[in-house]
Amino acid sequence: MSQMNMIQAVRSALDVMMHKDPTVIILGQDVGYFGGVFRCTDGLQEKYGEHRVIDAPIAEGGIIGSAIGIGVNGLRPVAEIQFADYIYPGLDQIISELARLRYRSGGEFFSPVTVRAPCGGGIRGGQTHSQSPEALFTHLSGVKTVMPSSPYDAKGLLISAIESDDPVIFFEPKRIYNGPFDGDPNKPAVPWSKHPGGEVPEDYYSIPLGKAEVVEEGDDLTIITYGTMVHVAQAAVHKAGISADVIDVRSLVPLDVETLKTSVEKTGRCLITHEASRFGGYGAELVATVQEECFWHLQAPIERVAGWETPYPHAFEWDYFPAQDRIIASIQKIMEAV
Amino acid sequence: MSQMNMIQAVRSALDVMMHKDPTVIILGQDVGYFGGVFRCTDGLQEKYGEHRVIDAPIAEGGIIGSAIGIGVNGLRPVAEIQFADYIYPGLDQIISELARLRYRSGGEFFSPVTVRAPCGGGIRGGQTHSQSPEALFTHLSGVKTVMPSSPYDAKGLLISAIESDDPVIFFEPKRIYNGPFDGDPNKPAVPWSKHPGGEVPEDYYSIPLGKAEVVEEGDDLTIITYGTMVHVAQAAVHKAGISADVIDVRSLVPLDVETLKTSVEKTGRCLITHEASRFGGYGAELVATVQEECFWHLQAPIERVAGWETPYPHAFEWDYFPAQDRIIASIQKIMEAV
Amino acid sequence: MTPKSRLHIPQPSARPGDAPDFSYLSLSDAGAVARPDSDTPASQIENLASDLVRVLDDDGIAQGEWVPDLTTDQLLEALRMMLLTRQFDARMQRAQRQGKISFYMQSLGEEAISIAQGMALEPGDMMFPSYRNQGLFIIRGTSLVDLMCQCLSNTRDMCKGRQMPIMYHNKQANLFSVSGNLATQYPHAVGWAMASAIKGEEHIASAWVGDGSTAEADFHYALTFAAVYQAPVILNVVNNQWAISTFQGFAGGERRSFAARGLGLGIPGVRVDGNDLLAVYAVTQWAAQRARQGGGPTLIEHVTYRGGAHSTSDDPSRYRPKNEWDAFPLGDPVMRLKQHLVNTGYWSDEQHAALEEELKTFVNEAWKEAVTYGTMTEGPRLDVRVMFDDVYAEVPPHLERQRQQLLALREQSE
Amino acid sequence: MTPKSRLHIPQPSARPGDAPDFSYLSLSDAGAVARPDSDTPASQIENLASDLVRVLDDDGIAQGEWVPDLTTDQLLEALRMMLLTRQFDARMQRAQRQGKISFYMQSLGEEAISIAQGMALEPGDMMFPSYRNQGLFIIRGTSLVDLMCQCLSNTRDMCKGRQMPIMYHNKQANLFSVSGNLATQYPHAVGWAMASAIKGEEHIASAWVGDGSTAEADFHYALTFAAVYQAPVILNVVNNQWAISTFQGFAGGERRSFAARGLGLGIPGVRVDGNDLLAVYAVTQWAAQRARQGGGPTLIEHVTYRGGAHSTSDDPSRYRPKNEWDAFPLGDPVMRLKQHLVNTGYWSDEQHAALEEELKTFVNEAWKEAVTYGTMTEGPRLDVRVMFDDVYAEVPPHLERQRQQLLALREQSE
Ligand SMILES: Cc1ncc(C[n+]2csc(CCOP(=O)(O)OP(=O)(O)O)c2C)c(N)n1
Ligand SMILES: Cc1ncc(C[n+]2csc(CCOP(=O)(O)OP(=O)(O)O)c2C)c(N)n1
Ligand SMILES: [Mg+2]
Ligand SMILES: [Mg+2]
Repeated sequence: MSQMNMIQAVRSALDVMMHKDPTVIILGQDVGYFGGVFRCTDGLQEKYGEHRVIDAPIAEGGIIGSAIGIGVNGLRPVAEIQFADYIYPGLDQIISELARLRYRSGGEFFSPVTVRAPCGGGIRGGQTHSQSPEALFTHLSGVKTVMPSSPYDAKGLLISAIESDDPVIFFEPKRIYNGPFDGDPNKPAVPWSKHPGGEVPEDYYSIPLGKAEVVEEGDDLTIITYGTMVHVAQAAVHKAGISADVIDVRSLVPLDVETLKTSVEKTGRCLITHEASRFGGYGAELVATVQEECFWHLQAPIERVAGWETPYPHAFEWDYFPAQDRIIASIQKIMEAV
Repeated sequence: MSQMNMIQAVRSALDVMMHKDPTVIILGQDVGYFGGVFRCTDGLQEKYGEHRVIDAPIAEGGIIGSAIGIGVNGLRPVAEIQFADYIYPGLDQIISELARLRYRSGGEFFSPVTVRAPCGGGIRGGQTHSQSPEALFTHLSGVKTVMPSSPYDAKGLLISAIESDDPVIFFEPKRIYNGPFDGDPNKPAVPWSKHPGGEVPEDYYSIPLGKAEVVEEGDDLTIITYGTMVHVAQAAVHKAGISADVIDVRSLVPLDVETLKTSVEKTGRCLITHEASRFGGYGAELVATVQEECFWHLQAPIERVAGWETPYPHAFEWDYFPAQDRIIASIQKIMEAV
Repeated sequence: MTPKSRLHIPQPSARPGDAPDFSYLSLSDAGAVARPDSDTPASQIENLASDLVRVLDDDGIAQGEWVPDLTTDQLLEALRMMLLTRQFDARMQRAQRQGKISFYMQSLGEEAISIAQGMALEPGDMMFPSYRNQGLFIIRGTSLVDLMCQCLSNTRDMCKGRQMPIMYHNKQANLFSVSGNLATQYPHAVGWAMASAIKGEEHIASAWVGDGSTAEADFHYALTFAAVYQAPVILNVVNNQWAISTFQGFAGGERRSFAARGLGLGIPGVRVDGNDLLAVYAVTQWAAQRARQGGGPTLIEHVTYRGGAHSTSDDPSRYRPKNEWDAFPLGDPVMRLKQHLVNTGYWSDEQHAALEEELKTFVNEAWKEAVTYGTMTEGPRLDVRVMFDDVYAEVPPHLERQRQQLLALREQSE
Repeated sequence: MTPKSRLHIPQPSARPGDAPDFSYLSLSDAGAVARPDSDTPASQIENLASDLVRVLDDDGIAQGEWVPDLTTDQLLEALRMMLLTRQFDARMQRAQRQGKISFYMQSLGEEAISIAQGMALEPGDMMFPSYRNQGLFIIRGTSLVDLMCQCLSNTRDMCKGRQMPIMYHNKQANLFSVSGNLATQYPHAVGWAMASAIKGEEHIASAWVGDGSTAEADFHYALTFAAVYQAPVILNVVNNQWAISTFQGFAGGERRSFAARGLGLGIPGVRVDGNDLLAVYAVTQWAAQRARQGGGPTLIEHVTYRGGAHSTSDDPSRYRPKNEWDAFPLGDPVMRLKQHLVNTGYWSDEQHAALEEELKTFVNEAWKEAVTYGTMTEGPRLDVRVMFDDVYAEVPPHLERQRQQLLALREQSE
């Protein structure tokens, strides 16, 4: 066991897998000699060589497209997209090729690409370094989509992603790279060493994809969330002084419906929160799933707390961010309903 | 008034607008001399010249990207993407540029691009000529998304789209280009001349974006849908012998929440159906919106009937398609709930 | 708005009703272009991107330094394979017209490219075909029945009913799955070649796109990555003069050849007579050798002509002269190889006619067998259960649930 | 896996600790490259994509056919504008270090490009800058206070608080909105130029990207569309040798120049000494004239060096020698123009020092004014209501509802 922040945990996952499986290679902008703009691959090129940790041209579509070919030829590529905001030039290769290759070839071809991308706001990144585009991926058949909320989960889930023969889009909420964040930017930063999620085994371990985690248990309400918002939601629950299940979805696709169902059937009330803007966000699917599965148990409308339906603005970062106050307001609304 | 099929109605909208506004130009693959693979621009190049109806290279990102620049320079481009399945190489320009240009420039720059794309299945197109990717667009802030279900609506909505200073993604359900389709491929094709929606004025008229239409009124149930499924849903309602509001959303963004609300408050039961696969589809947002707005009126869980969560398969087109039998099964489930 | 405009709109040399005009095509004489060593630096062989490598002259005589080392038996086999491809196409075209399959795309007039390249590459080399490379499948031994069953989406369909006709693959034969999306296979080929280089293997990759498809992003990505990493890959552009209704000028072909597209990245380009099986074979061998030696990528432009409609959904008489193919100065690849073999005394019109008959019968036999596995309208049908397989490596619970839902519905309605 | 590999990994000439080495740069002597007429066909001037157009020699003397028609006053103004850009950068860099702005990107060492091109183009020509073209904003008269207020996201921010620092625009001055996404502006410029040609107007467009960004799809789209429609556009690649940590070899610059990237489409390329204001001016004028005459696009590669870090988030000492800029053979653009003016007798060290002081004061005054409109930490703040404006032309009901929701929440918490 070590103390790791999320960057170190990601790096450790990559290191463990590169060591364990010589077919694992890394491809991305600035990932090689430099070790990545967020340092997630620091030291790996020195350790595994230039042919396994490969600096790439600034061409996201080329990175994903060539990674697919690399994967078809028996290697196991982990592609880094420098910011989730820059994944869009690679969307066609993800949607049209990566996601559907196995299906269209009758199961004969596949490419086990993992795409890592830092996502989310709260680092003064403005509209081009703050996005949470997970909903564009969760609608696709054929890729899995994952977002961890702690170093421990990041490592275990990333290892599963790399080992998976299915393509995985792995979003890393960059606001919590260095520590959990409760949504209040005015409070001093908390390091991961102060959080149990920062305890990370140095060796191999994996967390299966498709399993949510109940990070906090309670009776009155179910909060379903993922990424940075797990911590914000927990803080809001404590501040509101209510007893709630806080569920970290972790694996957005495939979704662990059972865990959600068990909880909402118990509490009868449900709040869903994410950073991405609300309309057509992943939260919409969560609402739809919960209302389909648990309708007869619901004692109040399911509420969504999410980014506003605007781009993520630089100056209004903390007005845009779905912070504790908005969650608490919705909690109150839900709890008042009779 | 004329009888028009949807292709003719689209062409008429383009013709009317090109005549009325000399800044309107058309750009797309095979749209010029040839008149488009679906013939939607037939005759327009001859009428308006090669500099206003422009054949484009096979580069969807280049078509959208250059259309943005054309729009910034005071023209009003209508870009055709040959199949919605091929819009993905243009996604980065839509998401990162077209949708956010006005916002990021403090309102000073904008580009009034309309992107037309035939979508949907039922024409034996397999997984690359059958897709309904609307959910990837409805999550974006800054673009509007429209899908008509009749020639009359197609013309009126397309004219509004072209006139709009906002970018509009305009999906045309190609299965109903030539006639309404009730979901049964074994029945003889019905032409638009047999349907009131095929009555189309030859001159200018417009249908405002952001307004849904109640295409059929009833008391027991609300069906919310759009595109081809409007006709399938209506047929299912008749076959099931129930009394239902069938709402054609038409404008997916902005969404006419009021019309949905009024109906569901009246009926207390709601079914949502679309061709796109279910998970994370536009229907998820419809469920979420309806349950938020009408929770206390709901007498049964909102049901979704949609494409399965697989790519659209060539041989199983009619197993994949959310046909009448699936809708009727869900209607029964909803109506039985007490 | 003023009517004044300087926007250049590319114009094809002839429209329906006009006399065909191929004067825009710059041609070299057979044998006229020198063959550099395959390790010559790119900067010294830029002429190859403008000249046209040709071996067979107008009389069918092989000329010059590019004459490949092919035995008569190999040439006869090549002719057979080209003819087989053509017969296959004709049969499938007919099947579509008869409503037995939903769609089809012929490679009429372009058969030499696939057959020559299939012969020139090693079995371990990986191919990333476009939809007009059925010849690659045939030359690599895919059974016609398998190809037909794919087009039929029937119980023996390799794609399990998921793809439109012609989207074949053949894993065993190292033929990648054909995509409906243009040019997407180009970066795959480069990535595959990169992996081969990483692993230190000798295998190279090869990919094909049409002239029109070069405008797509993936063309650029592939060239960039191939140049940066000097990937052992052959990137082919099949310039058949037309996309759907737009001629190659709309892909930027008016001023320079497609072979020249990589020069700015230091990728050598070779422009070859795509209707000359010997020339295509020679150029491919040269590029393959270059790649295997560590010389990196080569871009080959095959100058040819799309003899048929774009697809069964297309009607080319709307946008080009009906007789344009007849006027194409590089002729018909089958006739050219036939002429060569007849000239050299190893072949005759009678043998040719007999071979055509033999292959027609062979294809018809295959078709008869293929339809026993089902057609769109009759015979056995694929089990609908497979619709939910292969979305993921293992069927996840939600797809299993959907499968059961569908099955329950089907039972109910029976 | 065998350790054997032929995957080529581009290697920069020097890493931290190594002596800088620019021997890879091929240079021409000042005045050595002939100036063709601006209507010369692309095929006859391919040398311009490999040679390096230079005017100022090592002694600061203007040489050869490319010497532009610039008065001393214009040159002095250019020097002033370059210096102003540099002072502005220095001040904003400091502001970031002081925590007054969140981020900054300098154009240190690349000032000649924006200033020269800003002077060479007409006011009606539309510019599509990258994030390292602040000089264009300055030369086109954007007030420093406006630029600073953008970086401050304050009450006078032209972007209304929506963008990170340096994402300026200036509608009146025909400067397009800078994007955080690399290369996306390239097809916009081509489209804008197409529209100009459709309307029959004389205005041309110009766009800038970095060497690294040429790998993006939009670079390819833009070149293709520009070539097909012969759009009146100047496409600039600012090759400052580095992307973030990767040198220009990772964008395919190891074998051919970036200027050569369009040759395969028939787009002329000109490689110019980007640190030589006179050469950049002359080449831009040439390309602009060509475009206005209906000669279509030109690709200009500016050979320069990124004198500073990539951005305030970057630490270049991790990946390149600290003193690399000092060894750059094309020097510092400011010093080179200064030397030229001193040599010609119109300028002196004293005047230069005085100008620097004057501009420093000018910039400081601007900064003092700018902060009165608010900073990240103090002073007036933008009204949060504007967050919901400009998503659409008109605020739709759902955004109005969200605005009210937020305002209610804010009131509640007060
Ligand atoms: C991304 C994408 N855009 C558009 C299409 C529609 N389409 C199919 S084939 C074709 C023309 C391709 O022309 P070319 O590349 O020259 O190949 P050819 O058919 O001549 O072999 C087009 C536009 C597509 N399949 N994929
Ligand atoms: C689409 C996209 N991918 C990645 C990035 C991250 N990024 C910002 S600047 C940069 C390097 C650009 O290098 P170059 O084009 O040479 O321009 P320079 O900074 O040298 O002026 C990268 C990778 C981005 N902004 N956009
Ligand atoms: Mg073609
Ligand atoms: Mg650079």
